[in-house]
Amino acid sequence: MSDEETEISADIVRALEGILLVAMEPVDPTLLAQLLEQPLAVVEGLCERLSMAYAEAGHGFQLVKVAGGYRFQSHPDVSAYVERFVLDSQHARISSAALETLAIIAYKQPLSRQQVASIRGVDPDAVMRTLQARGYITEVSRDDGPGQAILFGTTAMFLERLGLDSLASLPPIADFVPPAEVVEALEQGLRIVPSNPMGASRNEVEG
Amino acid sequence: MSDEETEISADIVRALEGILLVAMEPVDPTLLAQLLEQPLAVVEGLCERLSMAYAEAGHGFQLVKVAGGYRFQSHPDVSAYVERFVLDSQHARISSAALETLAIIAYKQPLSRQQVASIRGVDPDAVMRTLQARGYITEVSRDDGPGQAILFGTTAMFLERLGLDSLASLPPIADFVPPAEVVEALEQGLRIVPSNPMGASRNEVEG
Amino acid sequence: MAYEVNTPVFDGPFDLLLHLILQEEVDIHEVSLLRIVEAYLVEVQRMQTFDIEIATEFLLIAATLVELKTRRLLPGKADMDLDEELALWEERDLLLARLLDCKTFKDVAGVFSELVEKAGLSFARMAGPDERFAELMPDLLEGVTPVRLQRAFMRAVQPKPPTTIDLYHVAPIRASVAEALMELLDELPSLGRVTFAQLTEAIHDRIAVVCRFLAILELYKQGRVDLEQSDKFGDIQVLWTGGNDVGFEAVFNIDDYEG
Repeated sequence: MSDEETEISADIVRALEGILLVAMEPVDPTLLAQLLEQPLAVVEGLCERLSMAYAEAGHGFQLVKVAGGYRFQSHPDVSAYVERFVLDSQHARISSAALETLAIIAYKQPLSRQQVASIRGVDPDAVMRTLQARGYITEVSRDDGPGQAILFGTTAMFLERLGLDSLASLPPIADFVPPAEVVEALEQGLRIVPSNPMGASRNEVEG
Repeated sequence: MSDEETEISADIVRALEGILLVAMEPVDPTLLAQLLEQPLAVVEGLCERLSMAYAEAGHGFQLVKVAGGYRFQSHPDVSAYVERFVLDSQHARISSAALETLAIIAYKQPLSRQQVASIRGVDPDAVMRTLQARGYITEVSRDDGPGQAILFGTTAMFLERLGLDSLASLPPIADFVPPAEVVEALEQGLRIVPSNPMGASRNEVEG
Repeated sequence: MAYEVNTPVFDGPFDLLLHLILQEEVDIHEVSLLRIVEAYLVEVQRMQTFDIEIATEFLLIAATLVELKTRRLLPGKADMDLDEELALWEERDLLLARLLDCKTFKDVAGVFSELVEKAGLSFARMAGPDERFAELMPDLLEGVTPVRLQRAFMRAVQPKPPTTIDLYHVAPIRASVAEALMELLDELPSLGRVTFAQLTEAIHDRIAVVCRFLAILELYKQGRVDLEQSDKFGDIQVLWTGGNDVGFEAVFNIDDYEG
């Protein structure tokens, strides 16, 4: 491998680490290849090498391939400590903001973060990450539009925890007509363009 | 250092890495010390050493202390790639009006809406609602006075957004006191009597 | 001639005043109050919606400026009431202090902006524990029934109450520039020549007086009145020149100023 190749590769490895670290769910190597502008085989090779390097260095985390994608997770060796931590950080109740966000996603899925934001009027980012981390919502698809926004929906765990067979068993809201601005927000949200006018208007509200 | 000590320490470091990896928000070193059954100073030292080790190894992630706790985050160097990946969860822009309001609250907290209004010269209601909805400010107490006005302060999320460990890491307000020439310019602009003959003669022309 | 201010929308009267004094390096002494008022009106016209709060604050400051300006035109003779004089100095100091405070926090905001930008280059890991620890994770949905979820949805799509304009820090507004303008359009044609003192003799509220003053300036800008001030401290003579075609155009123009 020439020096230049090594250098390019080092940057790509760093980018790979950065992406995998912030990912909420296992990342498909095809998407990684696309983001890093590298052949799929190269990216897969890098992931394997990274995974081995972490193991050799004896880190408390590992990079594993699960459900067709790569993700960081804690090393099985330190599970006892992680369990203690998880048990310690219990917060018993769901906030009303989180419940409202979950309700919007349950009834209107699939929908993007932008659409949730436009209905709730505030940035739902933190709340949605929590809901996702708890396994109540998940990324279900990507919007066809140029922005390719991630679309979210509820999970099987969500149904289970609410004691529902399917989404069809949710109490109906059909007889409830949402206000015009909500309908409009949803419709606008579906037409996702790079410079999203909704995003702009949210900024203005803030100003 | 004996072999045994080194070994214990290595396990603790792995446990530390495992816990920090699964954490959803910055972890208070006190909690880490408790979970790892180590003195606080040892844990803090380990965190600092880990942080430096990651930087030296040139990883695409880093361990930082923010809002009073330690957390993993992607390295700024790879932001271009990570931004592509998290395309629709980009941090919403903070308007300059919101930043000014945050600046006032950060340095003068706790304070009421009225106090913010009197400094900004405009009603900060809408801006403060947005800041509150975003989780950057919160109601911290009530004024003792007859009105019992709600007093606001900044939150941990505010510190995270600015990448600060604590309010103490804010630059001292004394650094921002307008320099003498600005004060002079303003005094000149608002002076009541003509300060010099030149001014007086221009006065006549104008009158 | 209107004083052109080529900057982004101003956040408030302090913003504009700071800009006028510092950025544009304009001495209040040189630029007439009329120009400052015009600069402000230009900004107001650029606003999509009129903000009564900003306008009110501006009026209060405009009133102080009027007094400063008037006092400055007096060539050093202390024929002013001592109390008035002291009050004026006090107001000036207060205005200066507020401007300095405002400037300080504007500079802090600049640093905050840099910090936010720098911190924004990193993204936090928030994935949480994987499914191996799912059993240990607290069930946030405990006690949440489908009906509660339905209610939460209703709450979420409920139209938000409009932001109320809280007038806690100003006196109740009994006047607006638009109203004052309407009144003047009604009164002036029949009066012909009148002094500003006469136009405001029945008004005891300083804000209302300033509203009338701004309305007169607006009419002057529209070419509907002539203004004369024979001696430096004298009363302003207002002369109606607008004919009898009072109505749509003038009123239409000021629509933007209404709350």
